[in-house]
Amino acid sequence: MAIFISRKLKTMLKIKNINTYYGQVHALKNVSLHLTEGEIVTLIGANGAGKTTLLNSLSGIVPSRSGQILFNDTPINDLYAHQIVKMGISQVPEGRQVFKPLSVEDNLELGAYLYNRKRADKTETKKTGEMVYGLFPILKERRKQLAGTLSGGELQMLSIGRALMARPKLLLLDEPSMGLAPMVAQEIFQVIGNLSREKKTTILLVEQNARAALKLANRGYVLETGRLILEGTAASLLENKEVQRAYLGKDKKEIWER
Amino acid sequence: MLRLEGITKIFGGLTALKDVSLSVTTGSITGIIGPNGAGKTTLFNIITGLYTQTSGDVYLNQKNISFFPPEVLAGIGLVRTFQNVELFGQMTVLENVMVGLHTKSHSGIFSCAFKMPGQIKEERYIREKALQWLEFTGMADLSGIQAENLPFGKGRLLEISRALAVEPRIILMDEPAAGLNSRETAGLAHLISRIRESGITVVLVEHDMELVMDICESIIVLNLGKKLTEGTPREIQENEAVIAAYLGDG
Amino acid sequence: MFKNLFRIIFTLLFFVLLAGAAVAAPPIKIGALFSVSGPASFLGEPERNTAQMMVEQINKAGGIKGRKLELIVYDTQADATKAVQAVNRLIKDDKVVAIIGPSTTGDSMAVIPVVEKAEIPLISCAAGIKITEPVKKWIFKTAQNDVLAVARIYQYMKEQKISKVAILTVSDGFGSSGREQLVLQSKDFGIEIISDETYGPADKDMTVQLTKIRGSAAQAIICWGTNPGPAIVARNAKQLGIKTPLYMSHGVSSKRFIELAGDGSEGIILPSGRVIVADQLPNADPQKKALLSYVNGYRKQYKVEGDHFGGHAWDAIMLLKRAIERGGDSPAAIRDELEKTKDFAGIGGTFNYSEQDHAGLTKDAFVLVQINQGDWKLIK
Amino acid sequence: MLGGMLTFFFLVIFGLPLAPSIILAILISTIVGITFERLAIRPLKNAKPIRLIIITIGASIFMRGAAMLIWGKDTHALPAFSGNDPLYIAQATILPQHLWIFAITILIIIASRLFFNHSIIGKAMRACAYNAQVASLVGIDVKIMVMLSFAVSAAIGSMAGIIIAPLTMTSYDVGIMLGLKGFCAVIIGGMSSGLGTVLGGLLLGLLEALGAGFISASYKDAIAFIILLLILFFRPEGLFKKKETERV
Amino acid sequence: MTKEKRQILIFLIFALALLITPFFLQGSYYLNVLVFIGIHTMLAVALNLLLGYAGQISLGHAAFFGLGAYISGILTTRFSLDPWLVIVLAAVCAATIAFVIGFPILKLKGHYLAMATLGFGIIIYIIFNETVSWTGGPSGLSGIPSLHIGSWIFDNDLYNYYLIWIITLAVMLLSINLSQSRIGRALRAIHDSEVAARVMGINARVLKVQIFTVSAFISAIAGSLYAHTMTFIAPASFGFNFSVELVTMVVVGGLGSIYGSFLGAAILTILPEFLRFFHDFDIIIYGLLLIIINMFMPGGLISGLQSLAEIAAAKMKGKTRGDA
Repeated sequence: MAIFISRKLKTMLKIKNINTYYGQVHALKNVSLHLTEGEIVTLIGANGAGKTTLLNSLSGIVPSRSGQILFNDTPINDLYAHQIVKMGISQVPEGRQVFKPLSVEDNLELGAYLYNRKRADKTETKKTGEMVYGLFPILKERRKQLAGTLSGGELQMLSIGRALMARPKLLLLDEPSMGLAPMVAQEIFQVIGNLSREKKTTILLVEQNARAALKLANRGYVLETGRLILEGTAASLLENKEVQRAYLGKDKKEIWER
Repeated sequence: MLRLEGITKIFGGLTALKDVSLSVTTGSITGIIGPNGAGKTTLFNIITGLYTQTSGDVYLNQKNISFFPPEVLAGIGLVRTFQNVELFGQMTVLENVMVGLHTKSHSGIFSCAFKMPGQIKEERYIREKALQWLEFTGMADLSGIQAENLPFGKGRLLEISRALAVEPRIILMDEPAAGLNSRETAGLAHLISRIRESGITVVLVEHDMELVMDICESIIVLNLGKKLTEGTPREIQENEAVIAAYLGDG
Repeated sequence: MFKNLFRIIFTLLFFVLLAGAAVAAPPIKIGALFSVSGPASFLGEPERNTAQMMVEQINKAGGIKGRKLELIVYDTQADATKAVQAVNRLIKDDKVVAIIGPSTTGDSMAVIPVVEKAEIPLISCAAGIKITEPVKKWIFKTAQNDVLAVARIYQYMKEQKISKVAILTVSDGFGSSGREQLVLQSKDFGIEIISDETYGPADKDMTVQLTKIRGSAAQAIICWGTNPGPAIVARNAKQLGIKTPLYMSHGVSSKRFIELAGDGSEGIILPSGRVIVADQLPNADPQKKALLSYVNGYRKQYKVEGDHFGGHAWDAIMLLKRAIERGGDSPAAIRDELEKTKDFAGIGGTFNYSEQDHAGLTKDAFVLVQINQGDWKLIK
Repeated sequence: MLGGMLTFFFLVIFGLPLAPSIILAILISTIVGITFERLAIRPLKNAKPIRLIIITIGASIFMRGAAMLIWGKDTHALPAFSGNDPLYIAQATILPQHLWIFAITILIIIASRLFFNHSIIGKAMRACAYNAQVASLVGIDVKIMVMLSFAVSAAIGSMAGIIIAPLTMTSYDVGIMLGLKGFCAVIIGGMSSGLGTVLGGLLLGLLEALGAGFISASYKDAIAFIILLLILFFRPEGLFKKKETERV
Repeated sequence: MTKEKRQILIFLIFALALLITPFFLQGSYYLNVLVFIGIHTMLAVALNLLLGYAGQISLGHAAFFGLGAYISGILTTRFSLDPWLVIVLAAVCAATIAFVIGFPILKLKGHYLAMATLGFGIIIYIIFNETVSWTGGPSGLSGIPSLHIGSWIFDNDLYNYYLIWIITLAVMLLSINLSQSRIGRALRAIHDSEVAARVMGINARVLKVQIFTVSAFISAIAGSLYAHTMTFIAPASFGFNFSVELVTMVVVGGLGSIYGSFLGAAILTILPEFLRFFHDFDIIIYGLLLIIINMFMPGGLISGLQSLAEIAAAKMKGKTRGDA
């Protein structure tokens, strides 16, 4: 039933039947999904559906108990979080968690923590830095300020910028619009769109704001209480009434427990 | 029964709640919903005295309880459960519920240490009452188990049993269905209805919309720290603003 | 793994009980309580070494009337509770006939009630005057009273026409007892204490006190303490450029002090037992023979200099030996013979015990020495 | 946090020739710090603070015991780094060692400021302290950072012990009081504020000296702890730190 | 109910065993060691109420012990007051001090609480040391009278043994009662989750101060009894090291177990006796013990013993079942 857009391109990430537990809670139940190079794929679903858990399983913070995660054909289930970053997967954690006691500049520098050994890396880092400042000019203006003094939107930009500094092949975005005023959220989405279009970054976007996310994405998955219930092209999902049901529980009797 | 007037909470420079007013009628089940980061848990923490609001007032039966600490609130019949289940892990199930009866007993250190006759009688009362509550929630057969060894779903039930033992007039539940499977959720829905039938007002923050739509009589929607709307489940499901808040206005 | 731990613990417990139940052996048992570890280990360690060396020597020479001595040493760690436990063990389990030590005044005071009740003679190696004053039937001591040391200093000062002094004492048993004596005797010698400062036993810097003293009109500074405090005082004094003559107590009369204080020790005057200047004594000195034998013996056995703390144990063992030789090995006889000790020239001085005096020394037990080019020099 | 407590573990004796022995001493205590972290702290990652405190105490007792066995119970004097003759500056006298302490302290402060504010590792350590999970998301190995922080605090602690030893002398049981007072200074100054700690230390020294002058020198330590209690009661965030409203 | 009866039985057996022990140890110095074990047990139980049940650390408990000892010592030697009266006075005094400092101190958590209690302990220690005219200073206070009932004087080990152990057993019994009452449950609830405990209506702040006060009260009684049995006290017995030793007793025995406190006190009092064989190694072993028990047996020795007993019981059961 899935419709694959870019079959010729290489599959970058493949998740097969993973199960993840938070303490005693079975948070992800047999979830499988895949990402192709250059895509924006969005993962939508109501609060508590397990979206963040999926990202945390990917980035090694809450390792999955069973199943397999292949990144460019390499299994990464058993790697530590910092090793996964090295593989080329960067996560932008939810809630704009930047290092508040450090300056904007330092935050970005830490984003490129992996590249502090070789000189060649350092020049490359400088370039990436310029790129990030290009994306978010406001960060350049504030680069000497402590991150704690930034506004909500700026924090989100910094958080994304920091993840970009690691030069990821795959960017994981966890609810970048959460708690932001609509205008600001829109700005963030615009940048994400640019990233994909201009920098060809592969993006896995977790969102609650389904409409905005689906407008941006190529494909989407819908998660409900730890299970994938739908997948398809963004356009098809936008039309699907089921999505609304997953959020607000309308007409529940028909589709209860599949 | 419970009334909030103009609650505002500012953390550092961040406004988590802005001028939220709402009221809960006696004997109802009220749901508070909203997207992540809407300020639901913050609101709960303010009502239950764990946070102090920047401005605004909280009333319980016309009485201003704005700055009451949680232990005093428990004494006047307001109790809550936690999103992450805060059990007393080192104690047995029964003992957990017995702690819930703290406000219903009065023996001091002296009479406890010397096992005064009154204390022995009271202890017997506490034990019986606690067992009654465990029967109410269907956990009586687990009473001897150490709480940290309970499966998650049972832990939730224990937390609710313990809160009921306080004999509250109003109980606030923070995501009681989180982490439960569908059968457990159905059981929970039934339990919540029974709690209401016994005359206790219920307020819950919940993400499981099935549950909320199913059992709540009235729903309050928060978004970005503000109250978006309130109404019956049907009204909420059809409200465009709510749909936009959840699905985005694109 | 826990099982093994238990096994080890219980095995050890079993051995303890066995050791406790050991049968009494024919040698004469002497108990000893020294603070071998803890804050007063500088006293307890040389005392234990000396006592062990002496018992070895005596046994090698055939013991006392053919019977060997057995020395049982327990560490009190300068803690009253441990001292009382240890003394009970000596009396009840080891069934000793006499006890030497403890090393500190506090420990001595703690064990005295137990010893008095058990009627076992005890020769304390601590200096506090409270130990033998008032006289207690079963308690003797070998360490020189600080009364005598203070008297010796004041007498010398009087001769030097010093009338205004500053005192700086440590707030432990030794220092507070010294301070009491310094204050008490000052009137007798017409000396005025114009500055009275103290420091804590673990203090590392006394410049504050010395600065206050420097501002006063004191003609001399008397510092009363045991290592390492006085060494710091000496260093601080030098560092502050204080030219006022510095006097110390007998508590520092060991080479260690000169080592610790470095250049700061030059010119310091202190009362001391004769042990540190044994070879400078005139041959006519009655103590010289004992002193040289102790100093040489100790050096041979332990490769370090013996000091007068060890000397207290030397005296105690020798006094016991004499008493046992004369009166036999029952505690009562030992006590009676000890009280009859006359003109015994030991390390700390010449002992004369009597019914009124269980300390046995006069202020002649002390000589005054000055530190000169890193060594002791006898003044008189 | 543990750095303050650790400081006094490493005030231990080392008595070989000066320059190499200092380097060796710092090296060894750093290794001891790392070993302690690996063997005792890391296995207990999620333990309650109460257990960490007790283990820390246990370790300090153990190390004191080991030091006593290895170096004996005597007090040792360390030679001053450059002579013992006081220098006269106007009316005041000062020992060369004081200058050493002064200089090395300033050096350590500058070095740690440089380290924490300008080196990538230092910044990474601060990031870990602020939010370990997010730190791991940018590729920082949190475990190594924790180990490193133990190593750094052990090294600085032993350094402090070494530079002060020529003045105070040293023995197996020295350092408890010094360590505790160090902790006082940290609390007075406010946690994790380098300059605050130094000011805290200065203030503590000043108040102690004043107290000694006006009341009695024997209550010097009591004064230090009374100040500690008062600050803990009324301003637990330290004197020089702005109150932070942290979202819980 | 059977559980309750079993507990009463265990206590009775325990008490009986202790009361007949002297008949096997007549004239032995172990009787004297047992007197100290009794005093230490009392202290460990007192600290356990605070540390094991309420989860609040105190590194200054030796101060309350010392306060009891010194108030008793000073009032009986300098003012010749009746020792029994003085014990009560001393306990009330220490409890009052605990109550007053309890409010600000117990607001603190973790390392801050540890440092504050430690600071308090050191201040009290310095006061013992420096107020020479009252306490006799570092060389101690001697001549404290023994306790007596009429003309019956508690001045030998046997009498002291019964005096101390009857009081210690009473303290243990009362503490067991307390730990199994609503107060004990509330304390453990605070330990596990202070927030949840407060939501259940437990006034955590007041309760912590109350238990701190009770703990100080018991410690001071132990101090008074120590002073009257030793008849001599010196500040060195009430310093920082002893506070740490007390914490060690509680931890080694088992947090939150009254019998564990007895076990811890017994082991730590006897330990130095046989560590003499190891000479200077005792301090190392002491430190290692603290680390190892904390790392591998967080429940302390008593829970280790319990699980051993359970295994044994299970084996027995298996056997009988096999037979049947």
